[in-house]
Amino acid sequence: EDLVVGVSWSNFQEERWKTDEAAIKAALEAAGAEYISADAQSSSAKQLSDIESLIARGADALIILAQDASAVGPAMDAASDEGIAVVAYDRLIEDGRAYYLTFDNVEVGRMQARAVLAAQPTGNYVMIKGSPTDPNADFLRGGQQEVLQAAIDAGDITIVGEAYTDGWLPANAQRNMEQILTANDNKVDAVVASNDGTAGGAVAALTAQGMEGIAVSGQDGDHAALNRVANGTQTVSVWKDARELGKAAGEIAVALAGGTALGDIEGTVAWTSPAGTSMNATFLAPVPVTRDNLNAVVDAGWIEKDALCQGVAAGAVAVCD
Amino acid sequence: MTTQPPLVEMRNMNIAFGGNHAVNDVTVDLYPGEVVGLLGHNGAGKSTLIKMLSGAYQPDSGDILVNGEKVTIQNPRDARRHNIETIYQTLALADNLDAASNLFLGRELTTAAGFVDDDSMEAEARKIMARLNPNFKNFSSPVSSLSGGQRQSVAIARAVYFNAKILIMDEPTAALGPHETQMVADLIQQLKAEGLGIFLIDHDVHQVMELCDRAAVMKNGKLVGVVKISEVTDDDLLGMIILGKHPHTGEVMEG
Amino acid sequence: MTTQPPLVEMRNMNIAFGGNHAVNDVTVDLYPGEVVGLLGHNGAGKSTLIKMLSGAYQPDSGDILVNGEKVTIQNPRDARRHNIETIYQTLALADNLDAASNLFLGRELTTAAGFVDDDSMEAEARKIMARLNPNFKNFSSPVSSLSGGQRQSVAIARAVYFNAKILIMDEPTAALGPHETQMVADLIQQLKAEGLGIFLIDHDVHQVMELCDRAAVMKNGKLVGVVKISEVTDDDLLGMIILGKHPHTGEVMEG
Amino acid sequence: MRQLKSILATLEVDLRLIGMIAALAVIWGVFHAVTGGLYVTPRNIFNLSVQTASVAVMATGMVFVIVTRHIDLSVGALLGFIGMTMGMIQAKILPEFLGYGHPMIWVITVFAGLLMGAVFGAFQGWLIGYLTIPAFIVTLGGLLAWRGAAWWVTEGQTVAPLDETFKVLGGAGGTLGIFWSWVVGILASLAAVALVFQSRRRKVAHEFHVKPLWAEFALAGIYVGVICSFVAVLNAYEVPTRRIERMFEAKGEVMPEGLTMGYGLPISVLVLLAVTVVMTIVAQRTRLGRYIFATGGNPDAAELSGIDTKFLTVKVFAIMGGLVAIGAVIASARLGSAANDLGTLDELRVIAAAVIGGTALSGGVGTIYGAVLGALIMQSLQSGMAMVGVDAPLQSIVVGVVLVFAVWIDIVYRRRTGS
Amino acid sequence: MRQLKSILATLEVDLRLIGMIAALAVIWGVFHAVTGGLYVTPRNIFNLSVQTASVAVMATGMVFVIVTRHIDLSVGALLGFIGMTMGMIQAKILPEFLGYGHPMIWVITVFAGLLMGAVFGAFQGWLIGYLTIPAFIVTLGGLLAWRGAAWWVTEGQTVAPLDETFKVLGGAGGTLGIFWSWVVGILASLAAVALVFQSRRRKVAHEFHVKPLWAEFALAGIYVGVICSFVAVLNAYEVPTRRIERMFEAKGEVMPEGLTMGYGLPISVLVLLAVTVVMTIVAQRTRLGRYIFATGGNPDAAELSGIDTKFLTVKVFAIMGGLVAIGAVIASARLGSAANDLGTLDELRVIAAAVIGGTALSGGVGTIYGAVLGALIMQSLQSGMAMVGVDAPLQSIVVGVVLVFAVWIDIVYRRRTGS
Ligand SMILES: Nc1ncnc2c1ncn2[C@@H]1O[C@H](COP(=O)(O)OP(=O)(O)OP(=O)(O)O)[C@@H](O)[C@H]1O
Ligand SMILES: Nc1ncnc2c1ncn2[C@@H]1O[C@H](COP(=O)(O)OP(=O)(O)OP(=O)(O)O)[C@@H](O)[C@H]1O
Ligand SMILES: O[C@@H]1[C@@H](O)[C@H](O)OC[C@H]1O
Ligand SMILES: [Mg+2]
Ligand SMILES: [Mg+2]
Repeated sequence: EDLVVGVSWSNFQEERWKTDEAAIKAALEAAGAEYISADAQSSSAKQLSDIESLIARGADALIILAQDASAVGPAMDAASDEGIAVVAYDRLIEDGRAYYLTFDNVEVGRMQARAVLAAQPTGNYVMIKGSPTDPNADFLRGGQQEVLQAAIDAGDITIVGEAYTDGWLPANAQRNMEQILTANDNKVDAVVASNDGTAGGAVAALTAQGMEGIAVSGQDGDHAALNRVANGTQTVSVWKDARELGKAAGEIAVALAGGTALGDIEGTVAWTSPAGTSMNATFLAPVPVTRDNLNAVVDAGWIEKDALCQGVAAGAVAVCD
Repeated sequence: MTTQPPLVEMRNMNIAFGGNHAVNDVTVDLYPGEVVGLLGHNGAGKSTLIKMLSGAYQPDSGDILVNGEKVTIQNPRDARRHNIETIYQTLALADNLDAASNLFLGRELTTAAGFVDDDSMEAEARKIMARLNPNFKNFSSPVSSLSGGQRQSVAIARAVYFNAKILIMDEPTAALGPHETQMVADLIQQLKAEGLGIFLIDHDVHQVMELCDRAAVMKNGKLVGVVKISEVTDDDLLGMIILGKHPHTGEVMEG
Repeated sequence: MTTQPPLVEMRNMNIAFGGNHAVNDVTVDLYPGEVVGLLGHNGAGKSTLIKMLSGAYQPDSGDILVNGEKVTIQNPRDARRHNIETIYQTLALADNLDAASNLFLGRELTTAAGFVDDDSMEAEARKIMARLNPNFKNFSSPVSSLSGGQRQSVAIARAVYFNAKILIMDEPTAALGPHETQMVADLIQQLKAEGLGIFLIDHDVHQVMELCDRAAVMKNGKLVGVVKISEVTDDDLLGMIILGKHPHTGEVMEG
Repeated sequence: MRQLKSILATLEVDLRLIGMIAALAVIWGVFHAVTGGLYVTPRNIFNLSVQTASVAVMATGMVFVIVTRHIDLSVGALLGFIGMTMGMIQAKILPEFLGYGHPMIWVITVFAGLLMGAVFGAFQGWLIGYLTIPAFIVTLGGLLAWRGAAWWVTEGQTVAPLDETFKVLGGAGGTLGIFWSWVVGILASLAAVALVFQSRRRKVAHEFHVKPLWAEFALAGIYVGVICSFVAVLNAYEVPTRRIERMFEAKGEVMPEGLTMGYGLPISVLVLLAVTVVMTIVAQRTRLGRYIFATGGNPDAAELSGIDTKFLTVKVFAIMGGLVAIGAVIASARLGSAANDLGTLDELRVIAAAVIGGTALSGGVGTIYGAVLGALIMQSLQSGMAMVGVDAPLQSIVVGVVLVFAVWIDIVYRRRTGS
Repeated sequence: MRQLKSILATLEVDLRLIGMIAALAVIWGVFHAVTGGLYVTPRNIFNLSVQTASVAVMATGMVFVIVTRHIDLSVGALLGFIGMTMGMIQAKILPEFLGYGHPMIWVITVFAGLLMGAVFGAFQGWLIGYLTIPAFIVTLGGLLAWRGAAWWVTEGQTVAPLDETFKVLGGAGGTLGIFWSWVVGILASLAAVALVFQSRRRKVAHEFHVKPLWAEFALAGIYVGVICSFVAVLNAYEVPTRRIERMFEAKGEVMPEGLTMGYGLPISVLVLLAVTVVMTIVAQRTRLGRYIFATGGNPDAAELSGIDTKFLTVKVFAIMGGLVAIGAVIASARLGSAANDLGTLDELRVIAAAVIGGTALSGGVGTIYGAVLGALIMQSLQSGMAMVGVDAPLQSIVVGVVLVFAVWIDIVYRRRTGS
């Protein structure tokens, strides 16, 4: 009783983490556990310090959103020295002692590509990737490639531009998109952007050319992005319901802190990472949100109808009427 | 002279830097139309004394009276408000600006629209400098590229141009050539005739004998004495500076 | 004197800054045991001339000969290698260091282990300063907090302490008190007796008459002439400085 | 070469300016070649000018900050905070009272942004000037605090969409069109010519040296030429047909067959140009500017000359803050949304632009146009690299190396020409 | 208060030092209270000292850089690049030749890192000193280029695990244990006492003023006290039982019942202390250090005094580079892996540490111990905020505000005591 669960965030910049946090807090509250947290501000070194201080504050279990899959190793050691269970939250930790809970990022990439390909089966594609320092960026890109490969081989689609986005910053995505459009004289038919922030930048660049409305992907279900989906300027936002993930994380952390073995958590699957680490894991299914199933996010209470439908022409989207 | 109050009176001025009592209970005064020489060995405290009057330093204790009234001078702006102008030993020029900009710094001439009028300032500067330093021509270079004496001329020009009532000159001719020095001496005579009071710090005893009405001599922060120039000789002054010996009482200051 | 080659010879030196021909075809020389005065109005080019010898400036053209041999002086280190020491008009002190550190800058005394020996340097500095400025006591403050004259004393001390053969003194006594000035004058006599050659820039014609063997006078970058002090009067020198009039030929330089 | 030098000397143009323009020309030339002729095109010049605007506006203020021997590390974070707050004001707060799309929304928003910028800047300036805390520390604290505060405004949520009129301030969405662009261009040309000859008249009145009349005409000609070419280039960039179609659609009309339109001068660029002109006047023709440079040249001398250097510091940082607000308007309007990471690393870009433009970190030296050109050089490098399509990490290596190289070329060039 | 002041005056201790220690004490005290007694504990002091090491090591070098009126923005990126390269060397390259776990691996790796650091640093110094490109531009270019290069080493992949012996250099994994910690502590105490009295002897020999003998004893006592308490505190932090168990397991033995062990001095902290001592000696007791300060005080005067200020710049940046390499060793060893974002934003932390520690950006002024204390203050703030557990973005606001406040307190304090 009086369990303490420490959460180490890698950063707090993207919109989604606030939701994750609320969900974790709620789950812990329900279980009567205390929530403590720290923000590493995108630094793996600070994350290590943060985890040390969470342990010093008496955490019985840790939930870690890893800045770097490998760099939390010493933190894992410290945690296991003290007998503290660790949940690898959303991002991988290469260590069998951790419990991996995530939406499958490669799958997210696949979903993004699938939705774009469905909307635009032929033509010139632009790939707006994530931050070169975030391993997720390459997972996503890998998933996207899997789906597109056949169409590329068949000559249906051509990748005419590809760029990493420093720090996932929308402004950088916008500039890259502008330059790619210029270089291709606007002969672009679809954009596979790796998250909603970069999608926002890409759409701004497209709008300047009167090209808004071509297929664009994203992820995270950012409110601004869902509004774009409703307005038809973005095709898909792969929605990782952070509340589900957060809730599960809170519950699993409490269970582990209570002495449950990793493998005994309900719904656990055995999984082997690309680097060969075998882990106990739970994967939640992401939901690709397009114009057709926007009701899902409203029904789930993820977004207010007003916010979703701002500026949407009457009759365009079912949920908005 | 003695019926009207002095233009400036500094009473029992004290300032110390760390353990160094740089000015130790010094009292001097200055009347309109008078030049008072401040003399003393290097490090005697002359510059420090006048910097308390010009607003550069805050005294630890002591009173400053202007026209018989006690004033507080917290910064150089306060001093300017009392029409006190200073030529600092270090010149205090903005090295990156040209001569005209330095000359008018803080009091720029402006056009009707309120913009600074560089052309008029340069024209004025040319006139003024002609009276101080006839060889001076570098009006468009920053003063950092001027020679030592040229810089000093600029510093002098900016202090005398603005209708000061009280003028403080800290070794104004140290870097000047013989001709330029003579021109400054003439200028001092003229300003004196116009009724300004002038504190003149100078190591050249000849010059002091020629230009000053009275001389105050300091040694190691203390005042050796104030004497009328008409009542002393060159050697009296040297004795005061070097030995701290008062020419009238014959007392020798110690420390 | 004339049989041996001069200690230094500067031949047809030229340097211009932008359009300003600061030193224009000037030739001077200096023999061992001799003091050559460099005179001229403010901005005449005196400091610029000697800075080419001390390595601070690179001439546009002209040759420098030391002991009859042509040398290239690219920087102050080269000058030091030829035993040329300089007291700059701007003093060139590291304001944040104390007097002793400045005195020994570039030539620190070290302990057996190779570490700088501040205690020994301070002890030496105390000895040297006692001979230049008896009132000087601020050995632990940075030189930025010294008075103008005290700073000048430090600059003098560092140039004369290191067995120079050629000494360049750019207005060394400008900020010094009468006593301190006398001590430097004595020092110059002594160094001269030891066989050093000294270039002395000074605006005080009396002092030049007293200390120098010859005087070179510049005007607007050009050499008016070089004269033996024994063959001219104070007024001759002033005529050269102000009017550019050569006392022997009577020619007046123009420009 | 010699002849060129003497012509330049007669024209009395700033050699530093020529050096920077030369560096820019080389960069543009190389990218033009590498991209197969895509770089120096109306479209890309339009892009470049829009991409540069926000950083360039702030760089002009950073010149003052650096000239007075300070630094401002907080500009990027402050931009983020003000951007977020303006986003909230226009998208959440004002519509509640005025209704969506009310024409006053953008005015109130921009005014609120400017006020915040000036006040926060002034506050930082007060800490620096009056409490004498080093600017580096104060603005590092600001960098941390404003970035945190930007998150708090919406708890991290991106604010979108922004007010339609507000978005016009951001770039491609708001341009003057061909006619008004020419009007601006011609007015600017007339002003330039008037200035050249008015200055000559004043010099003649004071009997100062003036350049030969042909030189004045040549100069005036160059100014007019540059202004008009710039306008012509931006006018030559045609609005994509799809966009025109949409515009007609929005009005419920059908686009006439074969209609073409030129973009013309983007409003954000017009703002940048206005800021450049005003800041140049402040720097060169006002007491404030004079005091800024004097203080930078020798703070003690400035204080002894009766300049209130403490208050001056407050003013300088207030100006910087106001320009950050303008930068925030342009940046968020351009993106069409406000995210809390807006402006990340802009402090480095802004300082770099000023330094590339010849502002010395030791104070006292710097020009406004230099900073604007510096920003353009940085942006040209980054956009060029993005266009060539090399990977981001390699891009950053190349940008780093070329940056150093460009500044070195400039230094060598100036040493050669002796300026 | 008066009495305290006069005692301090007699002890002739640096008031600046006292001010910073006071600021630190206040920060620690507040956090200790707010965290309910968790802050000033052996465990947290151990953590703090380990967390500070990498930045503090680099901050000592930044003092030299800033004192000579330069700046180094590239330290974080260079740390990333060297860290990645050392990661590759020890994890991929050397094992191929020597086999995994070879005892020479860490030696060769560290040596290669130091060499790279010094060479790259020297190269940047050459660009600054000889080509006279401003340090800001050169190291901004470095920031971009090294960060890009760090990515390229492995195309962004994190290198892990690192060599086991190498990891010992990083902190908790490698400590001296109780016995050796005491040995180091006692040796250091003896050295301190010896220094105090040797210095006294020298002054007496020159007939200089010396403090009263009681003051010397008091000083020596304080030094010994500080050193021994620090060792005692670190020894009091006990290794968790499970960790000891595992150590025995690794050797195939069983842990004796009830065994406890103290951590003692971490090797990374030992390295930091050694760097601090050496850099202090360089600053105060060598010609190089003297020339660095002289050049910072007045670059022209230094050059005229025959100091080769160009070459000096190269040396200063080479030292900085070497220290970055040491920082990279500590940082990557502590993380047990090398990621290409290693050192991100460290340039700001390192510069801030130096500036908080009293190094003036205008050059000529700064102390090594100040920079180390500055790093400790920054880290104490960050760790403390993390421990108090306020919301992440609020943390950054508080850190920003407290940072400014702490420096202001220090300024006021020094003004009051007149130093
Ligand atoms: N800002 C300061 N900080 C510390 N000490 C100072 C400061 N200003 C002056 N002093 C000290 O005060 C004393 C008097 O200096 P001051 O400059 O007044 O001398 P002075 O009489 O003008 O000498 P000089 O003839 O050389 O100009 C000197 O010992 C000097 O070191
Ligand atoms: N670094 C420089 N840049 C530009 N002009 C310079 C520079 N140094 C000197 N000058 C110019 O060269 C001329 C000669 O200056 P110099 O300092 O040699 O004069 P000086 O004879 O020493 O005068 P003073 O007696 O005033 O010291 C002056 O007009 C000066 O403005
Ligand atoms: O959800 C995304 C996360 O997976 C990635 O790592 O960082 C960016 C986010 O948008
Ligand atoms: Mg003085
Ligand atoms: Mg001179």
